[in-house]
Amino acid sequence: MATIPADTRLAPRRETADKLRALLEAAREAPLLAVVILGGLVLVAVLADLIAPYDPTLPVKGANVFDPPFWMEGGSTSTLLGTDFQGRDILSRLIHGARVSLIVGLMGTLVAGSIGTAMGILSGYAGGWVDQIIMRVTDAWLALPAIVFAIFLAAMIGPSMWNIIAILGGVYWTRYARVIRGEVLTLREREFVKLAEIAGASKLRVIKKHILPNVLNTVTVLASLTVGVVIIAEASLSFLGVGVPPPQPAWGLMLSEARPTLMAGQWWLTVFPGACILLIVLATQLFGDWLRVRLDPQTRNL
Amino acid sequence: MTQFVLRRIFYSVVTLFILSATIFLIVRLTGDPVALMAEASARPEDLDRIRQQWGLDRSWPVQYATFMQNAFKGELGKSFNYRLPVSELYFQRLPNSLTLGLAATLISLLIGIPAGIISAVKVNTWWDYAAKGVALLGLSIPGFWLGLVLILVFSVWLRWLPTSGAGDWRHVIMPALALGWYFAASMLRLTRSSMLEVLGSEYIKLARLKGLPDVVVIAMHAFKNALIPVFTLAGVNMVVMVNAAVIIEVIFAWPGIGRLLYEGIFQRDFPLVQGVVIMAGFMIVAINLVVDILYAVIDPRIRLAR
Amino acid sequence: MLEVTDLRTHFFTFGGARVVKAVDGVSFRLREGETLGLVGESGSGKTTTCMSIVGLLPRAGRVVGGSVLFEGEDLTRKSQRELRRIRGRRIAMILQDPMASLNPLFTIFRQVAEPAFFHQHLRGRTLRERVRHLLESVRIPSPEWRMRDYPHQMSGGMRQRIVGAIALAGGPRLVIADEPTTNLDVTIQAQYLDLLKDIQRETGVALIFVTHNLGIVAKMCDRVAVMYAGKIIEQGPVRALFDDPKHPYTRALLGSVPKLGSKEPLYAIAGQPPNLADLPSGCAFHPRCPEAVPRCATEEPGDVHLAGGRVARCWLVSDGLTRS
Amino acid sequence: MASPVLEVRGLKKHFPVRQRLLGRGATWVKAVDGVDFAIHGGETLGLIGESGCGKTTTSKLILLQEVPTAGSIAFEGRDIADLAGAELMSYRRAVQVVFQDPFSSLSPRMRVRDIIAEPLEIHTPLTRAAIGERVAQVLALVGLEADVAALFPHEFSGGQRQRIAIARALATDTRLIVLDEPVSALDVSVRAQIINQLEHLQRTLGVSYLFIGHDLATVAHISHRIAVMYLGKIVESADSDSLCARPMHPYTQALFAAALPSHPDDPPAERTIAGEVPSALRVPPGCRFHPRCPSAMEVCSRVEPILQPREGGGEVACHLYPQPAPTERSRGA
Amino acid sequence: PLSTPAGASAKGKITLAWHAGFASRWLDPQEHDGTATPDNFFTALHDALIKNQGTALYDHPALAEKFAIAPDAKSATFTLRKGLKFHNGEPVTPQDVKFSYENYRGAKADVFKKKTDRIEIVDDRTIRFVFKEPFLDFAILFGTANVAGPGWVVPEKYYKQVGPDGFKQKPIGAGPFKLVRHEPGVKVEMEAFDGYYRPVNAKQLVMISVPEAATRVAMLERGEADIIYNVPGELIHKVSKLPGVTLAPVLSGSFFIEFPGFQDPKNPFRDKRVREAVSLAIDRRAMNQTESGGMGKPTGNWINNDVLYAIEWPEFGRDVEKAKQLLREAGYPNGFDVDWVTPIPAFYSRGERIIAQLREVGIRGRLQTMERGIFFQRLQGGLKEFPGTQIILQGVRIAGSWSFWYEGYFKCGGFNSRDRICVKDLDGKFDQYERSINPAERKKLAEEIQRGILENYYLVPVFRHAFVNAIGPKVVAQKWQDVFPTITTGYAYPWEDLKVKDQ
Ligand SMILES: Nc1ncnc2c1ncn2[C@@H]1O[C@H](COP(=O)(O)OP(=O)(O)OP(=O)(O)O)[C@@H](O)[C@H]1O
Ligand SMILES: Nc1ncnc2c1ncn2[C@@H]1O[C@H](COP(=O)(O)OP(=O)(O)OP(=O)(O)O)[C@@H](O)[C@H]1O
Ligand SMILES: [Mg+2]
Ligand SMILES: [Mg+2]
Repeated sequence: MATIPADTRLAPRRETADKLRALLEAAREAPLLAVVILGGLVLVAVLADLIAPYDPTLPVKGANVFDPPFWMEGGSTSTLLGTDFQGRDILSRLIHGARVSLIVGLMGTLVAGSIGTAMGILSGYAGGWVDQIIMRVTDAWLALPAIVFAIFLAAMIGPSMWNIIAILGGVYWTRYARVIRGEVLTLREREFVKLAEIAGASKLRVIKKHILPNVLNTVTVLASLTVGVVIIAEASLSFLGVGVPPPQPAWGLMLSEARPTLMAGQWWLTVFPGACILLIVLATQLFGDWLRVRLDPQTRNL
Repeated sequence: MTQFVLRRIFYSVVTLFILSATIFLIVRLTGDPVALMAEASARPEDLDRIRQQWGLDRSWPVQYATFMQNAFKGELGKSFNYRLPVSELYFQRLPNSLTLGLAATLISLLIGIPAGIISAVKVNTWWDYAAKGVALLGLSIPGFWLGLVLILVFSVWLRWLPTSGAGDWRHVIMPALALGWYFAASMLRLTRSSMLEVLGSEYIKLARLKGLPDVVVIAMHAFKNALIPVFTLAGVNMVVMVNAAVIIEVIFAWPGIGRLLYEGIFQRDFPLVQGVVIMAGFMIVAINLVVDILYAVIDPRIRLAR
Repeated sequence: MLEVTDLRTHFFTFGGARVVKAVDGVSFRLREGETLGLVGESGSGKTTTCMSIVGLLPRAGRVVGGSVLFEGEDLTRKSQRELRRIRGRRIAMILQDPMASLNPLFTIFRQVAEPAFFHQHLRGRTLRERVRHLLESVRIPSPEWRMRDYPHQMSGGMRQRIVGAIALAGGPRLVIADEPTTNLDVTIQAQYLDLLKDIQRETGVALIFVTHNLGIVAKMCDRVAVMYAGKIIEQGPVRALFDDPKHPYTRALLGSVPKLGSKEPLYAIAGQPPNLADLPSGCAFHPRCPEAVPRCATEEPGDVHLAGGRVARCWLVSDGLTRS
Repeated sequence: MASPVLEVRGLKKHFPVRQRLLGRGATWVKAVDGVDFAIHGGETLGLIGESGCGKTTTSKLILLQEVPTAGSIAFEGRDIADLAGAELMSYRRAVQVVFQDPFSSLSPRMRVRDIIAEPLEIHTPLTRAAIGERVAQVLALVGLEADVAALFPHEFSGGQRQRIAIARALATDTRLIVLDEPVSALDVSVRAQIINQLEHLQRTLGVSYLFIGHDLATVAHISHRIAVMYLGKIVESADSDSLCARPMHPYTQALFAAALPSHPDDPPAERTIAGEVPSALRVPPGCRFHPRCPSAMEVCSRVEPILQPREGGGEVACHLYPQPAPTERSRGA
Repeated sequence: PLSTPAGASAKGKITLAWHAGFASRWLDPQEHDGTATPDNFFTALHDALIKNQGTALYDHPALAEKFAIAPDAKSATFTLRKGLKFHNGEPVTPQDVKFSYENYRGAKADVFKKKTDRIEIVDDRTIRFVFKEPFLDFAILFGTANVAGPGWVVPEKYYKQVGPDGFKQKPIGAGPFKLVRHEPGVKVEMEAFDGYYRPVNAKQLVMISVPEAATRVAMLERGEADIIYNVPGELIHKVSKLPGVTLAPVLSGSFFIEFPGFQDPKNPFRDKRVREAVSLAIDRRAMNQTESGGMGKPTGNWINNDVLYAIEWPEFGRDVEKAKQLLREAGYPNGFDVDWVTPIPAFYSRGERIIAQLREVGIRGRLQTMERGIFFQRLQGGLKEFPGTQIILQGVRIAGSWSFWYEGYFKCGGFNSRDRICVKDLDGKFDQYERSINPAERKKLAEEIQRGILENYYLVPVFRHAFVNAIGPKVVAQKWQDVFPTITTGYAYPWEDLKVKDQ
């Protein structure tokens, strides 16, 4: 009787070597460009104090205002990317700006993500009138154009980096709430959630152990797409004069402050911070696309 | 179907209600507008008089009730700054904003949808990467910078287009492009992903198995199914472009609603900001409603199920 | 009519870093009006075989070898353009999921009419007539009415019948049915199988019936091919195969199905189906095979042609070691 | 016979179908519409019927996932509707479930150890080490090695996952496991493993099963008794053997007729029944099966038959067999 | 003297690109907001009895042919020109003048009200204002358009008919241009008024609000605008190079630093050495160079020298080392943090320069930006709007008398200064000045007070900026002063004098 129990010695399907290979495969497949850019930027941001040649808030001694980059006529190798309208070193400002922009981008995303995820889970899992209320609020929030809302709040509470973060977080959470709620609605019907409920798990436990871990993929993907949005929004707020207050160097602010020089042909003043923004948006987008494909094909339509 | 429409309308009304309350509150939290409205030599008594005149001395709930009452009658109050009824100001600017919004929507659709379809159909090919690149540029270039570059190139260097202001069709091109660009990117992404999803479905497989030409499969079977989310986004985007094109309108000195709103915010012009935001909210909610109903028309599952 | 010879279809994923040999040397033939059952576990390559025949593989998949001769033409060498003229007209296919294979936004009429519209260029009344006739032939009650409906208004059984009607629309010589009844209730399944049989009797169409249910094979098919890990490990006339399975896997499959009224413990095949990207050496079945000999682990057996048109791939068979 | 582990009486579940904007509509889906059965210790009751007949709803009611519209469910003599606090928790730990889909029933983000340990964490004050031990124990019971506990579900095949799900169901001192089509989604070759496994576990542990299924042969194989459901009602129930030997209700007969042969030479079934299950929204009057029934009579469309003892043990609800006086109106509310 | 009226001779169109949004109240002199801004609009649409124009400070006869102040300064008599008309054809009468004066609600209205006893209409061209007490500053206050507006005449009948709000939409005045179209906040289109008493050269005058500086420059370059205001420092060089374009660096307002609440014991600026250090840290020449293309003036006094009793003061020096030294002595060897540095909007980059220069001596601050209207409102909110350690960079242009500066920006309870500064003994002297009717005493007090401010660094003057505008090739001008002849503001009036080339 070759029957019971059929195979007691079931080995796990993947051996360690296989796992390693899978890991390598994943790494190979990872968007190298995105990882390099993001890693580089984080490094620059962390080490800003060490690598920036000058104080980003002070004019460089001996330099003029609007010095061009070193390879252009009139440029100097002491200020590699030239100087701005106050004679400050653009390179140093970009380096320190990486810090501010990354903090704003990442923290803003974090705030938006946390609020949105909490709301989405609450709404999707609690259902009933809680769901109705949260969804109506989300709708109302969505009906208020985000940038208007942000200008509003910024005008109201006054600008500072942390306020900007709070504002952008408070504005962009809705997109998470919507998506996460949808996800929770399906998760709630998934059998492992039912199993937990049947086993007597409390709501809190279900959320903590089953819902939250399973929406984290989506949250991550959304987050990677939000970072760029937040950084651009910060630039827009700077344009309207309610962004990160000077002399703190943020890329959006640099781009916005230097915009008149575009007409004067001093392209480097806007192109460098613009390129930095492009770079970080590029990196986060690439990364997000990759995550999206890797983690959850269901989030494709975001 | 009627049930479905009724429920949607009910939700819309609730949404508008929350929106109006939110905006009402926030506007009041930005500070006291009276000093800004007062004449230069105003004394405290004058301030009180102004407060009374504009109903600002009453409690917030009362103010809100009055405001809503008037709003139902189509009156959105009088702008502090312009001393004109908000609705009059709004409708004065609306034609300009509509022109800009429609043109920008058109641009975003003309760029976004074909590119999205091509990149979905030719996924992971050179075409796809090119389309993704366009989308990326759209998402990462701030509107004000793009606007200035457009002015520099097309007005100053090439002298093809006027720099700013409203007028004939040539005035619309640059602001619409600068505005539509960003939205084209999001349109592209959405079209691409929803096309991809549909193209992977069983019924597309079956359509191919029927031996239908690719054009028919893509244009009729797939696109119609992929259209729905694209539609929604286009609708909402258009409302945003009409009502909140703040930056583009400032750059191009475009006499639209965005600037009205922008100045209103900074000058604590309560009625103006409230009015514009509520109009915008109303339009978004209405568009969503229309799109939802359109879904029901396109998609028999909704039409008949409810 | 159809002759598949040494068909190999592989999937190249992770930019070619990983090759899934979904179909790896499949050969079989099909005569006019004959029904071939294609059985095997999930992932054994049944669907891929069918899709290779009609030339509609997913992007990652490619036919890397072998040929598919259909009425004398090699389909693997045809362009998509030429294939399009064959698909829906001479070869039709019924997909597994009746819920998902109808476009939710179009009426039944339109979806059934499309092949006739594009291939036979029927229009207007003739087209209507044709659709009505097709729906009737799959026993849709009051077809005039139902063809105005949308898919979601129909039950699963009805939808599957409509998919059947679509398959018949072009008047095909060969219908490939990929697990058409998996999602149906037993009673509906029985109805559908009867229907297919009736249609086949009426039209003389040849049928490839993909399933993992041996009961369906017993009921429907003339010949059967058993697939395991991308290969056909045994094929032959149904009756002979049920009576005297040659391959241990076939034997195990037959033994693992509960029989009505019997409470005997079932014969369970140990282990799990293999990973196609990382096949065991030698015979793919050897790690699970209760009768494996050392040779099975190292060398791959070839096809052994036996009497009565039967073929098996097993060292036990070729070496004559068949268990009594 | 000892008192049953689970006893279900007159169980009904009607779902309202929303029709109005606010408030509830007048239409109801009668998913379960008056069901009685009992499950004894160490016994398997098979519940069979076509899709949508209310099998899953019944199991949900037992699992306290839905509140019955009417009727009672008693577990070891106590009505579960009255349970609260510690008693409720002890019910929750005595009754477990295994679902159909082995992919969806294990959280992809949890390790096997945590999945199996969840009921233990909820119900017992055991230490981590003790839990680990218990996990290893139940893994062994279902034929898996202890070291798989550290892996994630996606590293397993369908059959292995279903074993993990069963292991989880066994982790506490389980007395009843509801098995909702536990093998439908599995490959034929693996199906037999799981069925054998389940039978083996019942023999060694004495748990009871409520086995829900589509496939007559499988249900008959594993069950001691079988109840046949049609549109929310049980139409026939009997010992597995006697039911197979002689199905009496025309619906049961139809199910047998539709069953697939196990050999090409098996005699072809008589013509199977026509039509499909009507929607539970519009239950036919009288006997619910009469529109599809080959032997329907005039009375069938008027009077609903009630379950009566049948020949050879068990019960059947059909006018072909003796029914009590026809005055009785047995339609439910 | 009367010249031929405008009309047939007027031709061409002038387009002005304005550097902010338009407020409708700038079209209504009755609600003059006490700043220079409305001048730009009043001088096109309206006219006053007397006003500042060209080199005349306040006493340029406009609607009034002549005027006389009684020797005791207790009355003033004005004689209207003959045949004056409003844009609607109605004549300008003394009754309209009276109405405009009595109904006036703008800046300084309280002063006029308090001091005026009655208004007498002498005949159909003559009107007399009679005061309760000697009103020495009457003419200068009445005639300085950027301080107060009771002298600007609006048509009584029309004003009453449409009300203040209606008037702001469709103002009717007696100015050289009449309104054709008004898009509130965006655009004002005007046309030459042929009933004006001076010739009007251009047929059309259009003012467009273009908030973005780069866009204004592009408009000028494309010929879409003929005059643009406020060329930012970054673009001065480029604009000066444009063919046919003339740069107009009008020497204008004064920029100075204020330390709100500096008398608080906790405020580091309480120490005079700290304030002096600030002064020493500031690089006035660099500021002038970069912000005004070197065309401003790093003067010494914060009060412009073109007003009554303003004293000359030598330019302040820069000495970073000395500044650090002073800070050390004051007990701040490592400097200190300033909560906010708030420049007058929209001169943010000047604020940023101040921040950078202060950083060099160890004073660390960050920039606060806000909308212009909000800024003035917060100024009037007083000290509570600027808590903690703060610096405000003020930019002020007031014509007329030094006392308007003191009253507006220094005095305790003053119009814009409120309770932020409050230096008791100087305020005492100022009251004395106000009461005095002896010019010599007044002059002495004025000088004493100004010295007191400067020596104690209560305010730290930065520079007198050039309000840099630009003129396109279509406008007829030998030099920029032809277009900007008026020395008291930076705007291009008198508008009627502007001429455009034949196209
Ligand atoms: N697009 C694809 N990319 C990579 N691998 C694929 C793809 N499609 C199928 N495969 C692999 O090819 C193998 C054969 O798949 P196929 O669908 O033919 O099996 P099947 O026998 O039809 O199974 P089922 O009974 O589940 O339908 C599987 O191992 C599957 O994982
Ligand atoms: N929450 C609900 N609301 C409304 N109707 C429901 C709900 N749950 C189930 N139903 C309906 O009740 C009927 C019985 O459903 P149930 O899931 O119990 O059937 P089942 O026998 O388990 O079917 P299957 O074999 O397909 O699993 C169906 O018609 C179903 O549509
Ligand atoms: Mg398949
Ligand atoms: Mg079920």
